[in-house]
Amino acid sequence: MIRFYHVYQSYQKDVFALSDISFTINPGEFIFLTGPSGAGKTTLLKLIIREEVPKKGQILVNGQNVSSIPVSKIPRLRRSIGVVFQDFKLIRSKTVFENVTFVLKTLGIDLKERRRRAHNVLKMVGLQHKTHFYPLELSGGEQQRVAVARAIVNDPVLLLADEPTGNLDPDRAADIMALFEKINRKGTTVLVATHDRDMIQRMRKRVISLTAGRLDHDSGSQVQVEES
Amino acid sequence: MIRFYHVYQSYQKDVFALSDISFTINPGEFIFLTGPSGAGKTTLLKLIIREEVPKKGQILVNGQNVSSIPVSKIPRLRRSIGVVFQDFKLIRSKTVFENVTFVLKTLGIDLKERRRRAHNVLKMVGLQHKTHFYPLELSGGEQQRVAVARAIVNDPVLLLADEPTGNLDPDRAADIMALFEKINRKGTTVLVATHDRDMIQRMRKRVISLTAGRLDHDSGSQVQVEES
Amino acid sequence: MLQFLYFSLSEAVTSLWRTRILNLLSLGTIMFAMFILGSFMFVGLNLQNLALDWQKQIQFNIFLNDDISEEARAEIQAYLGKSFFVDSFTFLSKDQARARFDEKFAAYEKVTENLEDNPFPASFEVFLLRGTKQQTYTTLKDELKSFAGIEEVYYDEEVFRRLGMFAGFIQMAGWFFGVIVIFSSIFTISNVLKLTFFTRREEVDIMKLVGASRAYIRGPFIVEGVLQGFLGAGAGVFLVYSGYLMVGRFLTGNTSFILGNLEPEFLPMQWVVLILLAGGFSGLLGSLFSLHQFLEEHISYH
Amino acid sequence: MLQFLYFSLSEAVTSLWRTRILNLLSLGTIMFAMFILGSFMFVGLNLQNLALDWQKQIQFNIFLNDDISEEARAEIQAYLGKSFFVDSFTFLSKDQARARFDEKFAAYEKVTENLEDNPFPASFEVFLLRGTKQQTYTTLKDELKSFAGIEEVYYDEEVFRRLGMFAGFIQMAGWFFGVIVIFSSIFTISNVLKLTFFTRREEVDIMKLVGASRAYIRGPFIVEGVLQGFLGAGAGVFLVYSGYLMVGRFLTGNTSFILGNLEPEFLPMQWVVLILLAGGFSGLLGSLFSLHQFLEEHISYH
Ligand SMILES: Nc1ncnc2c1ncn2[C@@H]1O[C@H](COP(=O)(O)OP(=O)(O)OP(=O)(O)O)[C@@H](O)[C@H]1O
Ligand SMILES: Nc1ncnc2c1ncn2[C@@H]1O[C@H](COP(=O)(O)OP(=O)(O)OP(=O)(O)O)[C@@H](O)[C@H]1O
Ligand SMILES: [Mg+2]
Ligand SMILES: [Mg+2]
Repeated sequence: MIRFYHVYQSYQKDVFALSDISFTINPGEFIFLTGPSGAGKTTLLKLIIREEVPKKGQILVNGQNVSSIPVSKIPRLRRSIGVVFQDFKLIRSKTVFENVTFVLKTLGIDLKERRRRAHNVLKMVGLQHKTHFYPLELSGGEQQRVAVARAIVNDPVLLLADEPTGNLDPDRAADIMALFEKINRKGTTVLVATHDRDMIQRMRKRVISLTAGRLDHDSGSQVQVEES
Repeated sequence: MIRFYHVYQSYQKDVFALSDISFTINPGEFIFLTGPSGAGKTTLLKLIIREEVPKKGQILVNGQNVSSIPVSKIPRLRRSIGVVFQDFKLIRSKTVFENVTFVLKTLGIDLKERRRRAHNVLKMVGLQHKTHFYPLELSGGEQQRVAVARAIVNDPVLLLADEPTGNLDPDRAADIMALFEKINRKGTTVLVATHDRDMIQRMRKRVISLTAGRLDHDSGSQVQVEES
Repeated sequence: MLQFLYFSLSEAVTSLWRTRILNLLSLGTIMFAMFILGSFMFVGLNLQNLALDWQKQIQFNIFLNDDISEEARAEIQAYLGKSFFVDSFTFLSKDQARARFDEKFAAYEKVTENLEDNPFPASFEVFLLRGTKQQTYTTLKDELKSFAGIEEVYYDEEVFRRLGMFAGFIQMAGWFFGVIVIFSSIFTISNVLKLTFFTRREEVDIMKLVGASRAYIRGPFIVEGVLQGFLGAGAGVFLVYSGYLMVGRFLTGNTSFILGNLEPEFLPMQWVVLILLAGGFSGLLGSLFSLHQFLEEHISYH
Repeated sequence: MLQFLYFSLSEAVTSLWRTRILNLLSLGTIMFAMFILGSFMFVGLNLQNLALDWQKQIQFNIFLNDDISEEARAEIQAYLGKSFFVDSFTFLSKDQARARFDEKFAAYEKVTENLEDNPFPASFEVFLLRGTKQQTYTTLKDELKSFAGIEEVYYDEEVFRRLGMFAGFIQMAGWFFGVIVIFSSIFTISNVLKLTFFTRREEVDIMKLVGASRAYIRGPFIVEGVLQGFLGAGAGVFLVYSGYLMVGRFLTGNTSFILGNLEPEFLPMQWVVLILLAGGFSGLLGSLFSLHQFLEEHISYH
């Protein structure tokens, strides 16, 4: 599903936010990405959705080389990936409902169907009563859950979540992780960047850990282990 | 230092984000404010800095009734309080240095002194090497630490921190809490809103807990206990 | 396609309404730009009317021999009657001509007082159509030469030259100013749209990140631009109309202008439609420009 | 106080530079607004010059009796020489007057041909100063009545009335248009500043939340507004100057205008300074307005 071949990324000359990153994530896997603040987790996720292009190396996502696909194909790539951004990235002039269903609307899905889907996912994150609120009228944790709802509304083949429980209480956080597991069980590949050591330990999934831009540790693919 | 007398806050008719909140925080205390997502923690902090005015009730901060002080006195009140906002609230068009020292500049403190102070606080949060970066060039956790640095740069008498470690790895989070304890020992009253149960348990401080806008539990003032 | 149009329109209308404070600002600016354009057209139109009015008052005189035959006179009269350029003409007998001279050139009273004989010739006074060029005068003069009984064909070249210069100057000022006004209207509209769109670049970045395709991001902005340009132009034309009413009231209340028989004329319907279309078109151009300039690229904050 | 000024200036300059893309947009819009204002003044000034030029060409004729004494003539000449309103005058003898009439009124050739006696009186042709009012003519006429030997004082009232009407019309169009242009310049500047400031309302909210006092939040915005207004006005004046050069080149390259002796005049220095000040002032007003309107209140996003 995702392959990194010797990927380097830098924002300033000779300072690498990521260096020599190589790993493979198979379809259907559930992976935690961890590492201290500033290690390069968000940068790695940005490369997957081609928000950024790596300075060196190749990245394959769902069979496509994301650093070389034409610009016109980027939207389709991104629509196949659900992303929970670390800073939520909700559109402030749109309500929760509109934020969650915006992409569905551009795809021409009618209002009724959009309502149904939004209702479903908002219920999953416990926000059905905030459907017509604007993001700035929500608490931090509520905004985060809207971001989760938006990421899963289009049944993505790949789900990227950047610190998706940083603003949630432990119970809500566990709910969200259970939700991710459920989605994962239906076939979606899930990659969660997080600092939450307890959660990582509890869930017993493959862990990729970064330190200062280098791949520090990879607990190995469970799927591959099962296959061999 | 802070007194709430039967405070109510609501954003829509008959839906209360906070209802009947009363408590007292003495000078020099270190308090955790906790509660599930949407419980009203951020709202409570907003009332303290008079970002919002309560619908009902009285709030005393540092001897002043914040719902009735004249508008012209609000800036001075806010300058005496350091705040780490849940969404950081960094000015994107200003560098880390400028964000941290903006208020000092309005107070006429000269560049040399501002440099000195900024260097101190940025070192405390481990970001001295990011002094001239813009917020959008920082990772989530780095932005959060800039927010912490800004909150403490002016030696506030009261420090409010809203989920200040949500984007930090456990080690960094512990560093920040140690920093808050140090500041608290120098006499600053500290109020930290957080979801991190481990941290709350480890630190053994007074805990005020909210659920759905109601004061659920208050472990009581340690300072008062020592006095009696 | 229909779905795309529906999407763009609904998003545009929602956004116009939700950020109406902001949009009123840009709409107001567009309105004033179009107001200036419209006022300019209005003033230009009326100055031109004035110039044409004056030009119309230029006489073209055909002086006749004292011994002209009735037939010859009738022939000339017939020619004038069917000429394309002639608006109207009157015949002036010898006596009328003398009386007219006395009246007009009071300073030369003495000159005619002493005359026993009437030296003034009979004449046709011809008024040509509005907007006649010097060229026409010359042609008419040449054609009339072939008629019998004409002593001389005369028109006041000096006045004509003056008026021509005046018209030329007004026209030049008009072109000079008009180009400026049109250019800066378009520029203003496009800039203002850029500014309003600029406040939403974050939104756009988010839309891109969640996988909205280019067309769906641009569509609503373009519709918004066109709507704003169109509405702004409408408001501008409305202001010009109010100005027109005010000027009209001022003129009828001011005696010195009644004498001049000056009555302002409002912009003809086609021009109004043209202004509205220009507004919509500038909006379209403006939004295309701004989209090209900053919606495609991530513009950093600093 | 000095510290406050330093703070405002340094923050304003930094912000202008950091958001220069945005600021160029608003600066450009302000520039065009001031360009229109400046062009308007430029065109108005030169149309007025033209009108005054024509007016100067109106003669004021003093016809003398044929039997006037040398002393009486000298007396009139002395009076004209020291009159405040007289620009220049020439004496026209009886013979010169006849020749002039023959030349000027070629149509009436016959009239003078048959005369043995010269009926044309000698006269003074007086050119009054530019911008003389009808009032002045009347006054002069009255004063001259007391002199001996004057047959008649005459000036062409019809032409004067025409010119007066023309000047009145130009002036009215000028006022009408000028008010619009000034008003919409101010409005445009203030709107554009509001739009640019609007992109920064979050910043302002943050500044308020961290305890910056009102003055320190407003200061930099006001300085920015004034600077933008001032710079925009400067750029606008520069554009007008370019336009002036272009028009000048066009006129000298175009023979029909050389004859008219039309030479455009650029705005005098005081006007330029006035425009610059107006720009700065509109910037000040604009920023004050916008600050009042939305920096004081939390404006929600929807
Ligand atoms: N646009 C940028 N310009 C310059 N440096 C950048 C930029 N974006 C990220 N960086 C730097 O790259 C490094 C990695 O950033 P990244 O956001 O990937 O960290 P992270 O692992 O997500 O950290 P966190 O857990 O704090 O979110 C950081 O040191 C950051 O300062
Ligand atoms: N401006 C607003 N308009 C309407 N409702 C609001 C507004 N601000 C907050 N609320 C609601 O008030 C409740 C309390 O919000 P608050 O931000 O205080 O929660 P919180 O305890 O900080 O939650 P979290 O841990 O998720 O940050 C939430 O249900 C939120 O939706
Ligand atoms: Mg990150
Ligand atoms: Mg909160």
